[in-house]
Amino acid sequence: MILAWVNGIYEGVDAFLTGMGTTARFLVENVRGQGGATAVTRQYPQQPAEIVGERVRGHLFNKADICIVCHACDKACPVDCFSMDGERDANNKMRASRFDIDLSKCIYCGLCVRACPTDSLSMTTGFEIDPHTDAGRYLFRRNTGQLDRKLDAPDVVRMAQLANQPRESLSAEDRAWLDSVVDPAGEHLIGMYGLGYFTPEEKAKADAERERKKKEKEAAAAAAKAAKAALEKAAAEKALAAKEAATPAGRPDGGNAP
Amino acid sequence: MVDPGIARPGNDPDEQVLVTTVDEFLAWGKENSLFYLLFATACCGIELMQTGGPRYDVDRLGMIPRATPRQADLMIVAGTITHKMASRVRTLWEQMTEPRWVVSMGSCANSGGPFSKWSYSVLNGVDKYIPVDVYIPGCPPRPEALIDGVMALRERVRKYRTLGMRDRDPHVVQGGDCAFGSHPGRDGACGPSSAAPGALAMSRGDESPRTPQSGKPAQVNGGPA
Amino acid sequence: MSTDVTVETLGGERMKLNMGPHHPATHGVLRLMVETDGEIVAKAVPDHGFLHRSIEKIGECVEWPMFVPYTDRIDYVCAMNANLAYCVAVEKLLNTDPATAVQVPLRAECIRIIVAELNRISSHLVAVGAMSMDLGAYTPFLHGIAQRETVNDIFEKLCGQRLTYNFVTIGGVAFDLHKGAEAEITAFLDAFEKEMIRFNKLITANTIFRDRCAGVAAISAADAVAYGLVGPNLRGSGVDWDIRRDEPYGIYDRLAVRVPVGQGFAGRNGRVGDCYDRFVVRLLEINESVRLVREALKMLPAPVEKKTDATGGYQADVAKQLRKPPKGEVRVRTEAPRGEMGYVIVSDGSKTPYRVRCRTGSFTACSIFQKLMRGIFMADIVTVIGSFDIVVPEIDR
Amino acid sequence: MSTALAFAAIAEQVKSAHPSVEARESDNRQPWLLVPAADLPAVARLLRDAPALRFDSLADLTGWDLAKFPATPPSTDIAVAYYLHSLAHRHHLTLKVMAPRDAAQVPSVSGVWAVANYFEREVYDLLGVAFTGHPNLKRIMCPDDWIGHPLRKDYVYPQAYNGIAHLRDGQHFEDAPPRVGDPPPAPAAAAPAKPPVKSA
Amino acid sequence: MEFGPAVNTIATWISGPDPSWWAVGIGLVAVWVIPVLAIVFPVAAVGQIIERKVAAAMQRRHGPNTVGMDGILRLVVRLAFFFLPRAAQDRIQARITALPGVGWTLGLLQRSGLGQLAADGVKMIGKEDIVPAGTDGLVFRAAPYLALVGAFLPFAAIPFAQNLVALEVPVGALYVVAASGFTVVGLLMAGWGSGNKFSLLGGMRAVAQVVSYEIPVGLAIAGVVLWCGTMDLHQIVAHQYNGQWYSFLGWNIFQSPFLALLACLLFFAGLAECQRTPFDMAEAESELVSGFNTEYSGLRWGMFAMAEYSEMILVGALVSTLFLGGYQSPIGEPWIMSLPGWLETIIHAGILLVKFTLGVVLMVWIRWTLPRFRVDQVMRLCWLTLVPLCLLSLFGLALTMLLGGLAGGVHTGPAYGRIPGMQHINLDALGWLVTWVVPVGFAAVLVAVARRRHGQMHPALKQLTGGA
Repeated sequence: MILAWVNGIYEGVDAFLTGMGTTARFLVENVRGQGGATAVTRQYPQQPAEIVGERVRGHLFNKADICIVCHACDKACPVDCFSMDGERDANNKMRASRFDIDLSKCIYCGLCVRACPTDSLSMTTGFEIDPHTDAGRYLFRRNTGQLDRKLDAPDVVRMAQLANQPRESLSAEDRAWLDSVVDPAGEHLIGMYGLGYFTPEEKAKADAERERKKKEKEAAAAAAKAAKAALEKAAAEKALAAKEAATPAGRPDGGNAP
Repeated sequence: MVDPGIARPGNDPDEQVLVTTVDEFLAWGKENSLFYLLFATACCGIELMQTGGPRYDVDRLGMIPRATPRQADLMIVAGTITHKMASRVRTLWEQMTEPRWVVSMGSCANSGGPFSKWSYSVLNGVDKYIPVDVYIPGCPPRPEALIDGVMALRERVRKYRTLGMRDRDPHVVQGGDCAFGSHPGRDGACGPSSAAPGALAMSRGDESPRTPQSGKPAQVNGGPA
Repeated sequence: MSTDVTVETLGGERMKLNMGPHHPATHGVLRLMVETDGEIVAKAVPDHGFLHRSIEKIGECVEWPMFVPYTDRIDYVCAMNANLAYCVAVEKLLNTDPATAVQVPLRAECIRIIVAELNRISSHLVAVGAMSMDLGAYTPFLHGIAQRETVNDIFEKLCGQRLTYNFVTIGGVAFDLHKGAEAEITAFLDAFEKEMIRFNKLITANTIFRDRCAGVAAISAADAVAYGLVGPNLRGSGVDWDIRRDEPYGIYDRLAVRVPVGQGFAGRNGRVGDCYDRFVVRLLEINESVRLVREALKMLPAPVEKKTDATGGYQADVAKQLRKPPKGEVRVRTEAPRGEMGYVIVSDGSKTPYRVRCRTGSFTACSIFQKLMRGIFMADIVTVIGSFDIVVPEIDR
Repeated sequence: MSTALAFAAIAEQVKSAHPSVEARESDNRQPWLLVPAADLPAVARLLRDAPALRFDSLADLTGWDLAKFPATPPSTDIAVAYYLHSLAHRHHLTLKVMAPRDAAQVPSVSGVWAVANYFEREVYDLLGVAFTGHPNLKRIMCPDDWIGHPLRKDYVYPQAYNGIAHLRDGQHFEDAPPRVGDPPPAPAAAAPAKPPVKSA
Repeated sequence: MEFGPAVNTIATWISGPDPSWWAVGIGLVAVWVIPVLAIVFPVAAVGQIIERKVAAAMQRRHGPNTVGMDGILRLVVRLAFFFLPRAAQDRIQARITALPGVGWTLGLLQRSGLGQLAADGVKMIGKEDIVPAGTDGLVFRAAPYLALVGAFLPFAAIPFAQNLVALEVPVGALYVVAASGFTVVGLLMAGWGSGNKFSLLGGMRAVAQVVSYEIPVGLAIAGVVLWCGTMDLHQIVAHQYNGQWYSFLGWNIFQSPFLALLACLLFFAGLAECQRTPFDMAEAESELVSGFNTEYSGLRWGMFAMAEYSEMILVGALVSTLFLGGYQSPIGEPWIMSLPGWLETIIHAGILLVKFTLGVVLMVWIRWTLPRFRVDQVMRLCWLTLVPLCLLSLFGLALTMLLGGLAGGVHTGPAYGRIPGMQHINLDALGWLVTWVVPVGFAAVLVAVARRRHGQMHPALKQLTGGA
């Protein structure tokens, strides 16, 4: 029993000394900057971030000029962070008139990039909100949640200054500039900090404005669609009448059989 | 509650040399010593852990983790908040002492992220329960992004005024439909005051809803309905 | 022997203590409702669901390949293994019908083994590090994290993410190995083995640590099986069972997996199946994983240009099969770091799964908590939770 | 030497003791045993204790709602599946119990395999199958006051929990699963919310 | 009880050759408070930075190195040039920073983490100080003060220099132990008053632990008292001077292996008394969230931190005083004694500062190496290991003195300082050698036998730790 007690003390002292020796070695190596225990710290804000590899999935970026609005990314996305509209350009090619990526929902999985047929969609190599590699900041709207626009560094500074001042104290020029950079409807922004939010009446106004525009657009689209449909219907009836006149039996499957 | 946006005597920096100077000094301390609450729920928690680890070492920036909310200045909401968890997050936030800040880290805390569409149990954005100062995108955000978010938060902390008027209260609830907090102007979720047009002017800079000593919100507008 | 006091001899008045859901030692948002008499725990009832994110419901809503990112989030500490489990399950489902059979290229299989075992290393590093941190030793934890960063770097070069990889896909892997990956991995393994010896000197051999774990919450082999423990927790109780060896998936049958089991490593005070055994089994598994990565690197076939090539490719073409997979159900078990990660997949023949069920190791590990946490010290609760290496999203999903 | 038995042999043994058990096969030829709910405890005990079977571990217990499954004949039952594994003999078996949708009740096997306690609580929570004889049949994932069982195919998503709306405003859910009413588009024109539909 | 010479000097200086009681009181407070404020307080504050820097170095990090003194500099500039506009003040600040040497100094302060310390302190002052509902208000509020008082009281009897000691208590060693026990009242009150079960558990653990570890502390001090024949700390220090240039050989710790062992035991028991890892069960972060100070915020929490670090310093100072020659330099005293009195005081205090700072560093080092004990292990360690070892050492020490006296190895050493004619027990070289070789050899044999009998290690563990 006494021997076990002695052994216990020995083991304790041994483990204590071994542990202290190990940490001491770490300490010495760290201070001297050599060996396996050199400080591995990347002093990020003071030193630039090291992004390793070329496959880094930063945030999504769409080259609008080669996007064909095929909705492949939309279909591949598990969280539905895309919403897009397309229109035909002069060469009758589909081009994105609106391409919104809700980066507050994006999970950076890269499935959309793998699905993209034209390589227009890519992920940046900078990390999510890297101000160093992006040389500026991407602005994200909070509630409508989309990548809004990119600001260059001086603009970022100016905006942060302006947005953190009471709005009433801004000059008209500054206020106009601020409104031009930041959508007043986006209540506040992801990725851009210290930015203000806007008074509810401003938001209500902006909402109403947007709603009005949307309704107008919808109404216009509906009218156009109705007109087009009427036109098409007339044409189809005409064609059908012509067809029926030509082949009395008609095809029951409407010409869709393989 | 006064609107600090309107210039009035005593609110001008040059008029209160001593107060603003001391305030600036106090804000310097707060900015450089943000102890964060060890609060992690999901994936972002691992990244938060690694940010505290040797590679990214937020201790350099004066940030050390504290286990108890009483001693923490900053709550980094790292991970998904479910409906079941949300009231606990609120409790934790209430237990933190002023001045306190909240960083929402990652898509889940920002807006529900991958779970925003199909999930029945995930809270779509932690700002429905607590006011958030900085949102960091990412799923999970890289440690650099987290540090970047903290640096941006520090810009905000720098403007915090202990003694003088605050230019802008950082604790106005910003979220869409927060049932708590003091944001009166949103969708009727925060009491009837939103209907009165006069009340809207207060929303910009109203004081923190907490009395200095109580540690509890002085007024809780609404609550679990 | 943790205590001489049994629950039966405790006094009548007990204190109810609520640990969690926010508590430093519960590894996330687990809640334990503890009844104690002073320092002795009379009863501890776990409460789950604080991170129930309805991932299984999401599995019924999204298409087959779109569920892979969600498996990352089921177990983010070893996302590669989680991806792998789901993909193996879907491949098995496709293979039940010859019309939709899919042949994963050999190179992809090797890459899968490499990433899965590397991720097992980094996951076990978090496990052992977090356990030592729970017991008050912070330095080993940070050294574990530092090693994990290197693995993260490798993965980041491989697939661009540090934590949620979405790398293993149905029918292969998303990318081929990046340039210089083999050398990088070998260099990491060499440095890592040396580093682990120091880690073990610092914490594993420490008497305080050993005595705190020895004999605490020992689980007999029969109990471990009955309570559905899996993985290192089961092997810690001396049950020789490893899915990689006994029901191999992928090309694990070509690698001779050696399975460490608990033997009462703590010596005098230790018993088979105590917390220390679970801890040491994880460390031994790390060594085994290092060996497996090396072997898989040796087996790696040369890359070829065509990515669907049966040997040198990395991604079989499965898009067509996934639009109309066979109707039916399939169950697959894989060995993740936290034990069996089993998928039950029910398909109604459409492009969306009918039911995706993920059986995880941490969930069943929690079922034994109530039995273990009787008559131990308050401080032992932390040891027990740490020794099971629970990851809360895996419990709640 | 392997003592593992094939499915047919296991089925034979079980059927000889319990004739009501049927051997079935799923559409992709995965065999399983259909056990009537009443016989389940006895079958479970037999499977665990018979020396040639010795299914000592319940590897998984789960279930799914067959309401939308294109089976022939169509069924609206809840299938509860037991995946058994024998560490002694290294063989597998799948059991299934069909529980009627409206009164889903299955006897508990938590007395046979201890781990079934948790599994059954989960199935109860998510699929609404009541396990009779379970020592502590409470919700395990969802809060106790949660309405409905989420993994049922007719589950209706909640519009709000604890007074907090489930959706963010500005979110679009054209093809999202059905929810109890939609969030009112604007406070001024708040449409009366539909009464919550409680799933069975 | 008698007051230190400095107290008398000050009292005399205030109210004449026969000082009145209030003058003595002022002198006492001055002599007690000055070293506490000037030496202990700063080191206790810097201890937190030492802690963070040492931990960082062991963990491959840098520790706090970004926060400089710019905030303080700005405050100073703003206040000094208050009449100038802000932009001008900023320009002045930039100028000052650009001055040769200033920038370098500021950088050093930044890298060493002292700026961080300032920032932490400033923040803590501005932090909301709440008394949560459900607390026992008075108890809750009073607890930090009691803890702090308990941490500072013992310093009254610690001799920082020959004449820098407030209380020359004849039973100084006893006083230190008794006064430091005061802290535990604070901890218990904190645990009870918080109205938090984790705090209560923490407070109870603290009490159980501190009260138990008073025993080994007392026994270890008893060994020194036995050896030196006095309980006056000042005389114990004086006793350790051998008059040679290698005066460190006269320190108690080198006199006998038993004294060395007692020094280690005192250090560890002291570690337990100030609730440091591996004995920090009262504050166990991963078990009891933050233990007794879970509910404390702001300055009150800062007071607990201060008390903790002060106690660490106390342990360091006590071990130095009892075993490491106190304020004496290790290379003889004449070069100090020849200096003017004030300089001598400063140098002596500085030497003690270095010694106890090394003790603090050692404690920090231990903290970041070892895991935490469990409650029963702590108690077992105390009652089954430390106390028996203390008793054994005491016995061995007494035996050494007896045999040494019989062999004539004990003789009177040279007088030192202002206490003439002290009776020294001072062994000659041969006696010293025998004193060391015999017990150490016996212990080595015992350990070898014990290892052979019980010291098996599982082969898997051997493989994990590098096959050794």
